[in-house]
Amino acid sequence: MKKILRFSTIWLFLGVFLFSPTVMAADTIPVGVPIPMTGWAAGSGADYFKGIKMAIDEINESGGLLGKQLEIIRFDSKGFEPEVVMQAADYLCGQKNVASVHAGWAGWGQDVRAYGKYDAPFFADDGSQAAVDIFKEDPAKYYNIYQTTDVGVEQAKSMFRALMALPYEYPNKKVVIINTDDSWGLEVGDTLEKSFKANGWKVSKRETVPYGINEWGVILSQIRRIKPALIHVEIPSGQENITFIQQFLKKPSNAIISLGWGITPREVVDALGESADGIVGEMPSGLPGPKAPNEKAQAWVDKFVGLYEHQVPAGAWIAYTAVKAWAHAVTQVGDAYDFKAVNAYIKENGYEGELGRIKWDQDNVLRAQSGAPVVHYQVQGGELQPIFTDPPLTPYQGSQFLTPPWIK
Amino acid sequence: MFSEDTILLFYEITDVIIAGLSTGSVYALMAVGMTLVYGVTKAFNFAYGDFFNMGGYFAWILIVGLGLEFGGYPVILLIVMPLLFAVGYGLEKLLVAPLRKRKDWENKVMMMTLGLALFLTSLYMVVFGVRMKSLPPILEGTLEVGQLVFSYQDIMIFVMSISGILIFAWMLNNTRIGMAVRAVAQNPVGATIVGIPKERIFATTFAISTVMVGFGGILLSQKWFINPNSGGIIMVKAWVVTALGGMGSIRGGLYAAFIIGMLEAFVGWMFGMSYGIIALFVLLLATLVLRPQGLRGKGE
Amino acid sequence: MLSVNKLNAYYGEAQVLHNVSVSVDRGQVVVMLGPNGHGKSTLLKAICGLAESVDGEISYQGQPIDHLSTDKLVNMGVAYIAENRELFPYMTVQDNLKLGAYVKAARPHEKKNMAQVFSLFPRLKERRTQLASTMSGGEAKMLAVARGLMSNADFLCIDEPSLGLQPSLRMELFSTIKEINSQGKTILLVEQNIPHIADLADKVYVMEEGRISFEGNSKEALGDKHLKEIFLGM
Amino acid sequence: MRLKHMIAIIGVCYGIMAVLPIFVGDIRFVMNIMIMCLIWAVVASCWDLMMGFAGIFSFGQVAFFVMGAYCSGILAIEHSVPPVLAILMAGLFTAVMGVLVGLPCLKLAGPYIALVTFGVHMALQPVLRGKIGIAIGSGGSVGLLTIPPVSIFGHAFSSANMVPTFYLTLLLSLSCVLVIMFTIKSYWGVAFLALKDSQDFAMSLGISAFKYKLMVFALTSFLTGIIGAYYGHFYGVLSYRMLDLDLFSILMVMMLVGGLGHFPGSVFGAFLVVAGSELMAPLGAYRAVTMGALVVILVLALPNGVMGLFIGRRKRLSAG
Repeated sequence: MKKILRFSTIWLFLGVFLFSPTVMAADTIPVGVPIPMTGWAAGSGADYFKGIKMAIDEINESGGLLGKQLEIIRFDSKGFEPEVVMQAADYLCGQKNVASVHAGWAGWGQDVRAYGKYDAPFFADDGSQAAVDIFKEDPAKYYNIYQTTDVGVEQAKSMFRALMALPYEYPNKKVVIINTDDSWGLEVGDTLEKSFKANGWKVSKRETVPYGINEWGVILSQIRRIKPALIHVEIPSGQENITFIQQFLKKPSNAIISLGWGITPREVVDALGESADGIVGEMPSGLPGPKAPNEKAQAWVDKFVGLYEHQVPAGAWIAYTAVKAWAHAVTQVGDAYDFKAVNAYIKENGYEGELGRIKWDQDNVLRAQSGAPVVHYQVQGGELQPIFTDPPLTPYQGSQFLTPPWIK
Repeated sequence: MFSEDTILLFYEITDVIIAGLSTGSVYALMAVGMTLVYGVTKAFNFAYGDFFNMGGYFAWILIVGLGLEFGGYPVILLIVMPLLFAVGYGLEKLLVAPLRKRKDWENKVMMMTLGLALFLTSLYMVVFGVRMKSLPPILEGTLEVGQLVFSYQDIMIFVMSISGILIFAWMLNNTRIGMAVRAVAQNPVGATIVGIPKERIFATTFAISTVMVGFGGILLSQKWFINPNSGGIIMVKAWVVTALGGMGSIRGGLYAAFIIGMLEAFVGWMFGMSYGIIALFVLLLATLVLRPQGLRGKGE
Repeated sequence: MLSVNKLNAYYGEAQVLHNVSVSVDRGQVVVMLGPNGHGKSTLLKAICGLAESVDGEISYQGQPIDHLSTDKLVNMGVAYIAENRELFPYMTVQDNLKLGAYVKAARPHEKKNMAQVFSLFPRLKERRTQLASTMSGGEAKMLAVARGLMSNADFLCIDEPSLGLQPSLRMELFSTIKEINSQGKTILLVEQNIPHIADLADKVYVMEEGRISFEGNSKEALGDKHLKEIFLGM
Repeated sequence: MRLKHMIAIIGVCYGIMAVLPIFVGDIRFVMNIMIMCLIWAVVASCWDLMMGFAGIFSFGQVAFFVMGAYCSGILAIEHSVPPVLAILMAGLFTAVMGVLVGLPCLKLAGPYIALVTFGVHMALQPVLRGKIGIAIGSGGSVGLLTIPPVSIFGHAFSSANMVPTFYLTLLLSLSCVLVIMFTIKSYWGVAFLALKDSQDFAMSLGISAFKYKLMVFALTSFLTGIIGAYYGHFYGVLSYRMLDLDLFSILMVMMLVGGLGHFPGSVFGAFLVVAGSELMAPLGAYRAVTMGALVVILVLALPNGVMGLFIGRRKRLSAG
């Protein structure tokens, strides 16, 4: 009996611990940030957080939102296991009653279900058609879900347009496509394959690889035999891209190399430095830099670089902008918790960002647009330099494409 | 007499074989420490892969963190390897030895090291950040034989890992401590009877294996970079190699390492890289069903 | 030289030895007789620091040695030669012997002892490069004893060396043991029964159900009818 | 531990669980945690039955869990099988898989079993993600996003209406746990303990190690499959990411906290750990560090987990 008593006391403690309602300081507005702090996605998570943090600090420095300070509430969304995603939503929206949620990668569709149960605006960068399809099931229910980048399919099409527009004479029409075996990699890989075929190219090799491949000898030897004019690698992670490039450069073949999104993780240019010169890639919803198109943008870039001592990585700027867009809507509506109105305003008016107005489409997807373009980069002098913005596909002011040094 | 395509194909196959060999040598280096510990102490170490990264991080601290230029990698190894030895020895005494007295301690050690792995991985993330770290290459440049390309880096890795293993094997067979280690592996009771201090040998073995895998970590981090998350997969690779070779059998481990290296290279070449891991486990399962002891049972 | 005083030993819950007292003087061959599983081996293990839980006093050359680890004991010159040999199966005879001389005290004498051992067991010399696992029962026994000698010990605890050997080999073994003893080693020998014990033993103990049931020199032992029938095989 | 103690502890655990909704029924977040507690309790107990009692060092539990979840999900989506039926079929499927995995394993020694079962775990991810998976409708790398909720007599149990769903989960979880308890207390349990203590002795009593170990594979994977399937229907989404090592280690921690081989321990452990790790959420990246350290300390300091505090010294001697 004593045991059982001891037992139940432990239990009651736990119970009390759990449902003790969390007291929210009345003078702050909580903002949820479910971003991986551990696990395989922690790297990209860090980049998104930099943008979000910057925005919220700005707002707080300028007197807060409706006179109240914003308070960041983080949640480690680990590896996006279903119950973790669900848990994040219920913790932030249900428990902490946050006024909005700002994420990066967030679960490729699971997140739509999890946050659709609530009304607080939720900004994610899933970049996947699957997430959009879920939204389409019930737009009324999921009206508070916003995608801050275009889907993989569209990004891939943009990549293709850029690659075709390069001021460079392809010696042949053979392409090799390498992509990861997750939804992003496949979505982009498939789209590229289609587009290339449709334009009379031969996809000489299509390799789908798991994460964590660091030995490229086999593929590279095949590439040497194929002698493609173009190699596209779509791996949203630093390590694989770097090892690929390093091993490719040991005996390069005359091919343009495009890393797609994979060029944006900072470690790629950090590790490769000048040896990466000539490689091209893209950043969705990006702010061209280091030389920005206008002072407003330039000021932003300078501030970011000042804060974090490196150029702007993928996601940082758009995550920043999403916070600002939400904050703007709130100030217009005048109540952070009038979710209906806030969402309506965001959907209706979008936001006037550094590059002009951005607007979400009927699927709440921030399609590639002049206000938040897909930026195509080339590594020049060991740093990313914008060469195109899309849409519409226009060469970036004062930029020029350099033929990669390894091409003879 | 040969069409150009056949010649290119020949080169390609040679490339695949080379890739297989270099991966094999790496796996050998990874596996040898693990099989040693299992053979001698019967303890299974799940944190093995994180010791691999530990080697890398120590080197990184010296080279990048402290900006040590003097002497390059030889000096780094000279500093890091004793450090790893100390860490291994300490951890064994502190964490593994106490468990050894308990009932079904093998399982308890497995779980403890699993926790240790979780701890180290996340600790790396907290301390060194979630981004991977890179080390300067040992050697630059490539050696070209006709169509074939050998990077000096790869040659270096191959040579150093193989010689590392050979030195280790030599010590095992020809030094007093080495003989003691083998004695404990073959017959712990007998070892005690002749007055070999078993506990010290256990700790030493654990430390040696830490040094071996840490050495591998340094060697490969300058090609693959240091990734705080990679510990788990490295451990599994080493595990598969050891199991296939027969846990406790160093020679078996060597065979297995190169077999697997080749398998991965050829499967990747013929069917695509994503089939590597499946092929790996199919091979493993088949082997274990036919030979529950692995390729070469019992430690020699 | 060795004295065991009021020794109790336990195996798990069960008590195996009930305050056993034994004393061995320098240069003696002491034989401990007794039926199987009555605690003889446990006593040897206890002396050599291999038993699980023990209380009581054991002293070697005047100083207490209970709670000393085996390697320390070997270093002090106490060698244990196990009933089931405990050789290193995948090592050559030579390496087995080398390891016999692992402890510091033995290392300087390795050469000398090796020679001595080979002169005692010429057969081992022939088999020098053979793996221990490939040796016949008798040879393995010899190797076990030889390995014990390699540790340069003055005091040998030998556990049923003759178990499972055919008579001729047994006699040979016992004579070798006698020879070893004549070279100045003190020996505590455990056996189930020994023929012609008088030639070998200076002192005889009998252990039954974990208690010493008889103590005396070989004459007295031969005098005792009960013993004669059961243990002395005549 | 005696049967009445087991019943008492299980009773207290589930009893308190059963009354909590009265206070927290309207707090989704907490309800979610409690449902997770109930689900993981079953998985942890199955694993405990496998490792702690049968002494099979299997690492396949999470794999079986995911298999069950996907199987049921696919049946419900692709072949529109009613969820309840789908769950049962999933259970049977995983049971078969369990036996198939078990067969080669039982010849092997500890770490080899661990490796083979873990191999299943490792290989499952590329399979689900790859062409094979897509062919059978695993949704490839996107996963399953449209799994219908369990509905009984037209009443749907989903995360939309928490309280009834909670009680359904409670019922399911409790019955699974009871099955495990009675298995342990049955002749089986005795047989397992005998096998664990001395393989040969047990054999001499005519206990066939092979038969019993195969049975335990079947039973545990069946229950794990069932609860996994239920998990899928509850959350409505599935992703192969469950196979990352995170969940795996957390389950291991649950077992250790509870005390390996000290059944209801793992139930209690699951409750403690799920709740604890949610309380540690503010720690962010340090949560994983703490978890890891916790395992190490637990194995060293508390070999019998929380249960160690309840059982007497002599017992601990023999078990520890």
